[in-house]
Amino acid sequence: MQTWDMDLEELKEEETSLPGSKLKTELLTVNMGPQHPATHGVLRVEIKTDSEVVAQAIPHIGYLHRCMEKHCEAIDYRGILPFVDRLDYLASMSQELTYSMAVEKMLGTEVPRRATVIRMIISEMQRIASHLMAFGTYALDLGAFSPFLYAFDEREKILTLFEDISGARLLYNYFWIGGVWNDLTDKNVEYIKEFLDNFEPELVKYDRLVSQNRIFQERTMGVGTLSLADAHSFGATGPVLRGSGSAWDLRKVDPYLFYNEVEFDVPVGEGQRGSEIGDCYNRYYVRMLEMVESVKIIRQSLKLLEPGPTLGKVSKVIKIPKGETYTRTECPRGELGIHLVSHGEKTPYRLKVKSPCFTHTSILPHIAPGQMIADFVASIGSIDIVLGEVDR
Amino acid sequence: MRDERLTFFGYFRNIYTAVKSSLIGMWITFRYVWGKKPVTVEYPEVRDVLPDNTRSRLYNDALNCISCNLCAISCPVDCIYISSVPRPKDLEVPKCDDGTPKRQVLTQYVIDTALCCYCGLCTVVCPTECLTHTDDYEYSQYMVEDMKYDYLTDDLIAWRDRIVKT
Amino acid sequence: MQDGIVLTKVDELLSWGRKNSLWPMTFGLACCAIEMMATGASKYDLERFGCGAFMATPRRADLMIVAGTVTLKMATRVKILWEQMPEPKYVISMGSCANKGGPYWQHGYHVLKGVDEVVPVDVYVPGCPPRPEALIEGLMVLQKKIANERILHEKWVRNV
Amino acid sequence: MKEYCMRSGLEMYNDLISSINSAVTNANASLISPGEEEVGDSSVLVNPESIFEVMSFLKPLYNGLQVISGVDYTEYIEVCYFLAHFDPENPKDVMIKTRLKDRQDPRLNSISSLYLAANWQERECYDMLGVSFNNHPDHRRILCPDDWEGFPLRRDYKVQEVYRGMKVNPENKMNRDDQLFEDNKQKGNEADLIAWALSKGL
Repeated sequence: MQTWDMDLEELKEEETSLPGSKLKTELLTVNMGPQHPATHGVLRVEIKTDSEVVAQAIPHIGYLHRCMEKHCEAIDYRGILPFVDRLDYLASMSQELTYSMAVEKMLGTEVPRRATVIRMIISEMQRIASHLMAFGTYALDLGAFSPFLYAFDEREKILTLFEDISGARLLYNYFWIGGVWNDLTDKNVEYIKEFLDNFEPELVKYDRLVSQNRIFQERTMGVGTLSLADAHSFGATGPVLRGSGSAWDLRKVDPYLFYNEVEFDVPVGEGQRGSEIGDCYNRYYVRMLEMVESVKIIRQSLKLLEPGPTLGKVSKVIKIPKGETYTRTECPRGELGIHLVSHGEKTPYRLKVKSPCFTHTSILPHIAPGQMIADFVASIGSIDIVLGEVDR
Repeated sequence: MRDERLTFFGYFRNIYTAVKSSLIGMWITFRYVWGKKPVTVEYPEVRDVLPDNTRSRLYNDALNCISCNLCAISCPVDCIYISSVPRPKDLEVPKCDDGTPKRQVLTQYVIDTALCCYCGLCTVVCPTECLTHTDDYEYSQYMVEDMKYDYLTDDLIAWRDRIVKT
Repeated sequence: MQDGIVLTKVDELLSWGRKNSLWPMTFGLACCAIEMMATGASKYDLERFGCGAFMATPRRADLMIVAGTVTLKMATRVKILWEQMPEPKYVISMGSCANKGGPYWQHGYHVLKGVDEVVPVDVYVPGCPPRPEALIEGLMVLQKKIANERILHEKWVRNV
Repeated sequence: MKEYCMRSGLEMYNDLISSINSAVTNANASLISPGEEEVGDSSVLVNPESIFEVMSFLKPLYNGLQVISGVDYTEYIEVCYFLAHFDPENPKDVMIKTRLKDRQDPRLNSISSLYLAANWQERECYDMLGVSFNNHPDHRRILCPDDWEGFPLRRDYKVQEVYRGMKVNPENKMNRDDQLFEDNKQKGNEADLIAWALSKGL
């Protein structure tokens, strides 16, 4: 992991050995964050720059360390759900899904079929909402303001649906252990269908507005390239790994819910439109293609909806027998894993969250050296981190 | 950033694509001037209709509370404080609206809304459905102490008539 | 200087101008920041209150919306940011976490229990996270407070 | 009994354990599987001294490190490594555990030269549980500030009272009065309290 240190030393040698130059140069340290419009929260990056080229970037995290894992050791299994919500606040439903699947796996609870289908629909809707947010803020980072407004416009429609079924706008507490809280009514199903019909032309619009935009392409193509071997070694998952050219998707590789009953493709970064494999454009473009796939999945799973109960049999006080598990699902930002250790009590003995954003933030020092500062902003945006999940 | 050898035609093609994509973007944005309905909710005058199960400010109808403590136990952030004493034996036991006898005398019911995380776990366990989420979200305060609501004070009991739909 | 009708009217004019051009700082901490962004986006449109110009630097901002959990590591930075803002400055504490520590008050060893430990807060907005309407309502409560302020009176009459 | 791995069951674990034991001396790899009345996943326990050798052996088989998790079981500290093979054609993963008896100064060899992900994961493990890693390139705290005292996820952790002049748990924010309400009031006269409550129709 010495890569950037070596880069720094090489750079210094190069500078001092310039022919005919007796000037001693020093690297300039620029502090980016914690309050910075382009760091997606409270990430602080200490950048050592040589003129405008980043020589070394050291991310400092922990500005949103909310001690979630410590809380989980003292709270009962149902009460943890609101805390799990607050990890990745842009994709709360997906986080809840992982946690409730982990607890159900330990308890051996069977989730009713209707609840599972609802979970699938809602988590794919959440994926669309999360990717819309990533799309909007990424365009905002690169200087385009109106995509942000369009993306929020569509996102609000999804939030309206979520509010209708769960009662809250952002942190839902909707996927309970054993099923879902409220049923999806016919009105909601109609709403989803109507939304999907309106959403597909919007995607074409985003494609013409941003993805095909020459300026956007110039800003992102060939920037922040991450090779496949490095992505594996970093443990990268989700759009970051797929942008580097691997078709690893947990929904295909290890299907949970009913992902084996629906048909969808795994979008992979293939250097579309003349970009390099693994650069910012590919990571961004994989997200855009995933939204198309999500629309496909939702359409198919709406057909799977059958009447039935939505909450399985779970005792009032949940006690998990001794044991431990590691459960992971494919969240919008990558694989979220939950390592749950139980000692047969009402509270978990230990709950460790493997957050994809934490892993992806550690990639930043690797891809930063040699970029312009403005390109570094593009790199942060393309990785799409949520600091609540990085720091937990 | 791409390594392209710039030819004479490439130079003009670059200019052409840049201008073209900007114009496409401008056209897409420009169409919003007509043909699209405004989405803005003019908040203080117009309000969104909130769904029935919306989760905003908590309200406890203290007259129907049987002091079972279930809400305080299920609260993940411990922001509900209840205390009660057993009802003296010489008094008759009153009943709630749904017929549950109130064996305890409620002496304190405080919710610190500055701590509440609005998860809804307390309302689903309530046996007499006296603790509910109302659809009132407008209660900003100047002092943080004002966010602690004692549901046994007279003004909050009077608030019941406005909140509880009969 | 005497307190008279002219001073009162000028004060009112100044307060009216100030309350309708509050410029907030782009300063998101956690979940509430997303709702703050949603408030600034098209559906709720904070610009209608003269409050939509999110400034990227504290030196141009009048209003700090503390949106999210303030941790101890962040608290010193929040204080520095607040000190950099020019007078008159206002702070809205948005959401449970900023009000009093929120869900993290009990075992949160690294969470500051309320942002009012480090900066003075004018308005506390409840919610976790507050709806965009609730934030707008908190803003209107703050505007009410500003409308009642009398800058010249404070400066020229009371302090003399 | 359920197995942790997605596709492969206990046979894979037994093969893996025997190959680890033959490749690395002193590894002492053994299987931990849930017994009766226990649930969950199986894992492989190895000797803490030979963790680097075991990981070097496993690196060609598993190309990615997912997470390093730690659990403090008061008698010993357990560090779990979750390895995965990110290959859509041949997905597999494994949980490797090691137990550190020394609570005062638990030490492990760093594997950050093998997996790039290990750098930050080991820093987090150090920050939360106080496990030090030898040969780590950047051995600092990661989530808590550098001048923080103690390791938060240990079972005997006591939070410090003041950090840089800020009280961690200020008295006026802790709602002590409300929590102690029962004791305070009931020590007084209960009859008055009941009369006050009854007058409100409770």
